[in-house]
Amino acid sequence: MTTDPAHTSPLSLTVPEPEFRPGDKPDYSTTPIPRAGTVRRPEVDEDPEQFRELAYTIIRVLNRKGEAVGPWAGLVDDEMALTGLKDMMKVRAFDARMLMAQRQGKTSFYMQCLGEEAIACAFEKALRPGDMNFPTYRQQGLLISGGYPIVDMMNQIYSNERDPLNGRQLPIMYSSKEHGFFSISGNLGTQYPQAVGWAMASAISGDTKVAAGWIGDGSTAESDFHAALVFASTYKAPVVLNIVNNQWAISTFQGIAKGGSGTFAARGHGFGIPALRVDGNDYLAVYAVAKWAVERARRNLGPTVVEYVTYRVGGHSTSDDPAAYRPKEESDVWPLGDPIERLKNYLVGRGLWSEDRHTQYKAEVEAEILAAQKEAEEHGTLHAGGKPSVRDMFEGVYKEMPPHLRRQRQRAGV
Amino acid sequence: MTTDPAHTSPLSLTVPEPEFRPGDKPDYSTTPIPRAGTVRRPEVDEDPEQFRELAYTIIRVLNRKGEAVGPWAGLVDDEMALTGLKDMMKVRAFDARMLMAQRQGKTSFYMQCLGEEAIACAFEKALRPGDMNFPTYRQQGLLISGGYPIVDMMNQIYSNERDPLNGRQLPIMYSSKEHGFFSISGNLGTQYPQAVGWAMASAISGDTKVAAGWIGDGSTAESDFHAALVFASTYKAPVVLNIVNNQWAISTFQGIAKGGSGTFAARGHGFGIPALRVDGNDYLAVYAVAKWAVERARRNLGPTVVEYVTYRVGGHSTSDDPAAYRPKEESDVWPLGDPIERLKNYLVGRGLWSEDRHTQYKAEVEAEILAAQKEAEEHGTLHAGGKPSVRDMFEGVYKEMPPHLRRQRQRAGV
Amino acid sequence: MARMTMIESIRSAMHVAMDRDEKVVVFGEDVGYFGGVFRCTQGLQQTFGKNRCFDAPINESGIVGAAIGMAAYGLRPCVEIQFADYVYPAYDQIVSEAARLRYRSNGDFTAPITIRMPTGGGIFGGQTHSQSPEALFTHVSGLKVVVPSNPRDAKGLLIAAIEDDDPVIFLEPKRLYNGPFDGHHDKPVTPWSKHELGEVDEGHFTVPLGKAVTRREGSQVTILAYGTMVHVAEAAVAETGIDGEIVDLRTLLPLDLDAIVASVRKTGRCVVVHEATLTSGYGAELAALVQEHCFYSLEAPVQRVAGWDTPYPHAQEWDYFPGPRRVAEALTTVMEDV
Amino acid sequence: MARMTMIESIRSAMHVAMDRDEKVVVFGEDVGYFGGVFRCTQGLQQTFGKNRCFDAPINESGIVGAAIGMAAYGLRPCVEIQFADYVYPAYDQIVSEAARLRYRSNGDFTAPITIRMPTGGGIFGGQTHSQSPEALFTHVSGLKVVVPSNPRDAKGLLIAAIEDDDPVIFLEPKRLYNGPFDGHHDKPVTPWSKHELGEVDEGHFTVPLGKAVTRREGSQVTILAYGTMVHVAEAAVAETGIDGEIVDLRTLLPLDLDAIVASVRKTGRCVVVHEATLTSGYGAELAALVQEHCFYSLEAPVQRVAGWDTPYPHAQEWDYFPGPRRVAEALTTVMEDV
Ligand SMILES: Cc1ncc(C[n+]2csc(CCOP(=O)(O)OP(=O)(O)O)c2C)c(N)n1
Ligand SMILES: Cc1ncc(C[n+]2csc(CCOP(=O)(O)OP(=O)(O)O)c2C)c(N)n1
Ligand SMILES: [Mg+2]
Ligand SMILES: [Mg+2]
Repeated sequence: MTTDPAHTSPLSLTVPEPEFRPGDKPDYSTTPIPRAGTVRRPEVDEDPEQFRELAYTIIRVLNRKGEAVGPWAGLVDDEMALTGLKDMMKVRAFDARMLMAQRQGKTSFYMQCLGEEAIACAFEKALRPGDMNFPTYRQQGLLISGGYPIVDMMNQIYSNERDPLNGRQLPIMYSSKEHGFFSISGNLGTQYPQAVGWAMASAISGDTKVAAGWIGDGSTAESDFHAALVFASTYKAPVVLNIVNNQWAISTFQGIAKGGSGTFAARGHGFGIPALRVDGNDYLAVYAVAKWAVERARRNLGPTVVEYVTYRVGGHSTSDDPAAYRPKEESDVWPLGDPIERLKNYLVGRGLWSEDRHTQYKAEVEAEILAAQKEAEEHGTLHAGGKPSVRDMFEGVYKEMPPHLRRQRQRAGV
Repeated sequence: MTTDPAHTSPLSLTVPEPEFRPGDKPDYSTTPIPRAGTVRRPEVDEDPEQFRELAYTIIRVLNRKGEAVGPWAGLVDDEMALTGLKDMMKVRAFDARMLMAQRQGKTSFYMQCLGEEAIACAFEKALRPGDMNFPTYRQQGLLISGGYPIVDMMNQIYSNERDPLNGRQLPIMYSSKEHGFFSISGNLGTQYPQAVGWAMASAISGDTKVAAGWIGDGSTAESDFHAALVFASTYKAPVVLNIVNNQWAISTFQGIAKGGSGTFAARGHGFGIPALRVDGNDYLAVYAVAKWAVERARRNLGPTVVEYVTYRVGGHSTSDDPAAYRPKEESDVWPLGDPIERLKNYLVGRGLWSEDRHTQYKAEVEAEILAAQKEAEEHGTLHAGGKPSVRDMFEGVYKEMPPHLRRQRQRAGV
Repeated sequence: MARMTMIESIRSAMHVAMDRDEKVVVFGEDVGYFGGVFRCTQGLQQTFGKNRCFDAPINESGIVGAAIGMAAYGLRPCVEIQFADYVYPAYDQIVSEAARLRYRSNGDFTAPITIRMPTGGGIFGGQTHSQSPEALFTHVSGLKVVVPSNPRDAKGLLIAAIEDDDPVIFLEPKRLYNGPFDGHHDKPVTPWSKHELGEVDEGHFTVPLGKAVTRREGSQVTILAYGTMVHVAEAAVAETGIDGEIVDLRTLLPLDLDAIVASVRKTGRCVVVHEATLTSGYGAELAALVQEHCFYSLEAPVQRVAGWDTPYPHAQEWDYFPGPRRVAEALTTVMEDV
Repeated sequence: MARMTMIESIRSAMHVAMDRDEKVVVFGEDVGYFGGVFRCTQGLQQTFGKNRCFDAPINESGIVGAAIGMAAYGLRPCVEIQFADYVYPAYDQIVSEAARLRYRSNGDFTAPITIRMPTGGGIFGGQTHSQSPEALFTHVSGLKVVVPSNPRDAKGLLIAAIEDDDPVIFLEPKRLYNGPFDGHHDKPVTPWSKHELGEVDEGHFTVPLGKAVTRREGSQVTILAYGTMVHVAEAAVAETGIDGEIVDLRTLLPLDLDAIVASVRKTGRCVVVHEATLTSGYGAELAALVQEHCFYSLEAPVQRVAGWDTPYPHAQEWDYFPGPRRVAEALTTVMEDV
């Protein structure tokens, strides 16, 4: 060892801080946001090293005037755009209703995706039946836009007698193989390498199905994120690795997970995995990027990392009040706007939609949700009405109930 | 979901394979190796984004003629170079002796670092007393070049009555706080986030000490690699994160861990951590890069990833025979040569060393090692002579022995 | 003396420890600015600065791994795992590293860290916010495992844990954070402010690790419990009228075997209760020890009351939770067996 | 029928399973081209191609996580963890995911995976190549846990595990790979070729999970053992002359309680042996169950013989290992207690 006596000043710890805290006036007017239409669209089989810059920008299609512009535009036809708007409105109405239901004590817990609706709703349209999502708790949009029955979602949330999961799971931890929606885990990150494994299995089997992994900005810090990228990179798994960067992880701003890196998308580069960063509040952009990444997977070109830049407008969950750690107005001034408003403006601009039609549809979808809620509540809510059987508690731990569980069920008297 | 009926051809799994397997004639003549002296040397406080290319090249100082060239040359004076050669020769002689001792049944297990001596020996010179390494099992060079007593290393390897670890640890799992050598763990990767935590502690305490983490190419796949990079990136920990890429992880070639990424060094970029890739068989280059990274840490500029390109010439351990999975001649044709030969040529070229002096010193150091071995063996080998006490087995699980261990010790009758 | 909830007393413990020893640092997910999802670290960053209390990335292995490195440097990290259900990513660092460091380095390096985590069910948290993983730590030589049952003990034990020179797993029964929950989920819970053990010294004090305490003296049967189950046991005793002696273990590893043996030798009967799943739970160790050390005093087999061997279900929470009725049944059974 | 070592019979099991069902895939560290550090997967890649047997990156969490994803797709992965000591990074995926998937999705998704790992000491592997972590899995609802003690069982159990629709932890006592090691480390080990149970059917057969087998009938004391300890128990019985009935559990979870209870009711005495550390080891569960179910038949407390509560030391390996002498002592003790 050198015993170099040169004086060195004391070290100090860096702890990243968000720009604004309660009491501050949030202002993003100087935050650089690339203009819509300005980012190039590589071919899916282009050498990823040639478009590294796509991990450091934001792919956007909808401009301020509500027009679709640039090389990523033109992929969503009018019918799909209309469907997209309706899907997002349904998700929002659903969330609002269920949030209320939780407040009314009809269930224990709820998590909304307010402000992030475009991501799951548009992504789902890029998949084919048989493909598989490994979602987090904030991708209810996948189910709703995929046509999963709203009432079954509510039954699950209420843990009632019709709950497809028999009351075993926390509200919103859906599962639907049929709808390409892997059973949600409460444990962060674990599903990411599983998505890669599922995709590897498809490749091993000579199938044509692809998988999509989902993770939040905060959860990219989990070690399983690395496991997933290593496996995806090594075996060129046909998987899209989605990162939903909604700026917050409960009370922790994205900077704690991101550290000194430019973006989350850039994490893909260290693995030779191409990475795209997209405006998550722009339905058209999300769809275009999703389509690109899914096609890449489907053509056996390997994994893609996609970072969706968005903002978690609501609390983390019903157990959280964000006013304690961020300015209340922050979501209003957040520069990427509201995904529903933006797609609405686009459709209005194209003469396919109007304020009136919007108000009317909002009422329609709210009525639909309300009707579903009524139906679900006929089968019970968490603390009232129909319940899953206690006997069921002992089922499904194994395919066949082993003797010790049989004894315990007996002891429980059920 | 779209029900796009377009035909897609079946997917298939990619499983990377090494270029050569037993029976093949290994040939690296077309492998591009950057010429010595051609890679630039940024300032330690330069914006890391400005020198990303350093993660994709190989920093080299010693050219084929044995001259030190380019911007990374000139940091090792003649005395240090001579010391370096001697340190490496000592490590090699030590390894050879202990390998033999294991074959003779004097201990259970041994791991050599044949061909990789330059890395630990040169790195150690870049540290100051008080700094801390978190080594793997292949950094005996840190101890030897740091002046840790050879005989104590042997006592540990023999698990004899003088073993500083009282026979508790597998051979070569040294520990020496005094010598800045953290207790080696048999578990891969775990020590990497610990190094970051240690560095954070130094920063928290306003100290001036820095830490160095060590990991192998194969072990970068471990999830703790990610944990370390996340923490290092977020808190700008004063740590050097060393990756020793010796091409193999037991029988598995580096491609399985690396996957589609260009280099292991590049993994740092996703975290905004600067990354340097260096010729690990070039003592002068290793020292220059180590010095740079250590200085960066010491000046509170944050972590650096360093990848050392080298080759594991011997078996993984005494339990391994590499002939089963790679051509025997591969190490001979490996393009970066032998670190001892290369430094020797440099010193001979400078008139500071000669073939004769080399032969003579080799004999000297072998005699020194032999003498140490004799001394160590007086205190026992694994199956003969002095042993650590059985009673000690119950000590040190906790600071103070709790009652249940006391009872067990009693029951053991010791 | 002040009235404290268990959240407040835990916070007070960290405050006192940080105040006395600048080597104590606190970090974990959401523990910095916000003060933790259960607010146990509220105010610590404000008081001691970001250098000593800060938010961590969501990486439990990194949290514990970094803490081990810090401890090896000489600090005393006290880290929070947001829920005990999320400790598994850190399991390797805890088992292979923290627990073994002293031994494998022959004391050259040590890992005096405290790993706090809310544990147990009763809040409709479903299978990922309700687990009681203590037995996964009691099998690991080199760890200490602590489970407090009230604010006063929580503070004293936590200070002792932070000051301890070995790694301590500190499990906080979250259902006790606000009051002594006795398993009667349909009745309102008395707040700690109305409970004697909610009266806590504001300054420095410790409750020694490795010492159990008798919560209720009794003659007919020994009930071994910890955490929430201490209060459930109290309810069961009150309701059955069986004169149970309730031993609150407080520390599971190292265990206060003497206290247990003395009690069972006296009563001749034993019921072990915990919320964790039955098979290979810590109750197995307790039952095994009791039958070994008190065989000739036992008048009935040791009964175990525990969570069923299933994941913790959401809707059926109260059917899963081993409440007073199930403990009462076991008490009755153990009294019948003569 | 052929003579096989335990390595060969395990290899044969995977070969048979892969041959019958193309959904069976095998991967892990060094298991592809090289065939595994213990050579258990040798030849599988050559026979079935890189698509079905391949090397994995050194990331145990990734190995198990990917296997879960593959299983959810419809494959039947059989993965290797190089040493049981290295399973902890995968612990979260095993406990939170594989074990719970069927339950939490109400059968919508399942994880029929087999996780093989060499376990136990006796090869001077020190603390990181000698551990027996079975009790860390037996506490986890949703897992099955298997430990074979001989080549024939190993093959039949492994095929059963691969064919089983739930996740199975398959612990292979590495000290038994080449012969029935009885703990007499100073004597040469008979090879499996000289042992009846080294004679193994070359084709497909299964040994059902959840069924114990009596290795030796006896009248005086029941010895509950698994893996290496079955042979150690045989030696202890032979050396003490105590007429022990040796029950080889084979599957720890689910457990064949009926077989245990029948034996202990007959003998009235019980010794439990395992190599893992004592406290909260699986022996605790066994002792707890035996005292509960056989209380009125027991003439002495159940004795546990186990590894000490320390990390597995290198030099003191044979002082740590619970060999025939320690089992014999327990047998003598249990016979004395009348
Ligand atoms: C392994 C694990 N650690 C911690 C938690 C607790 N937790 C639940 S959500 C959350 C924040 C996740 O943030 P992010 O990934 O950004 O997703 P978002 O909620 O913003 O969608 C945390 C820490 C958990 N569920 N699992
Ligand atoms: C967690 C863990 N998994 C697996 C192993 C077994 N193992 C020991 S060394 C090794 C290969 C490591 O290769 P590399 O990181 O390249 O280091 P090298 O041996 O080449 O120096 C493996 C798989 C281990 N020790 N720890
Ligand atoms: Mg987020
Ligand atoms: Mg290597």
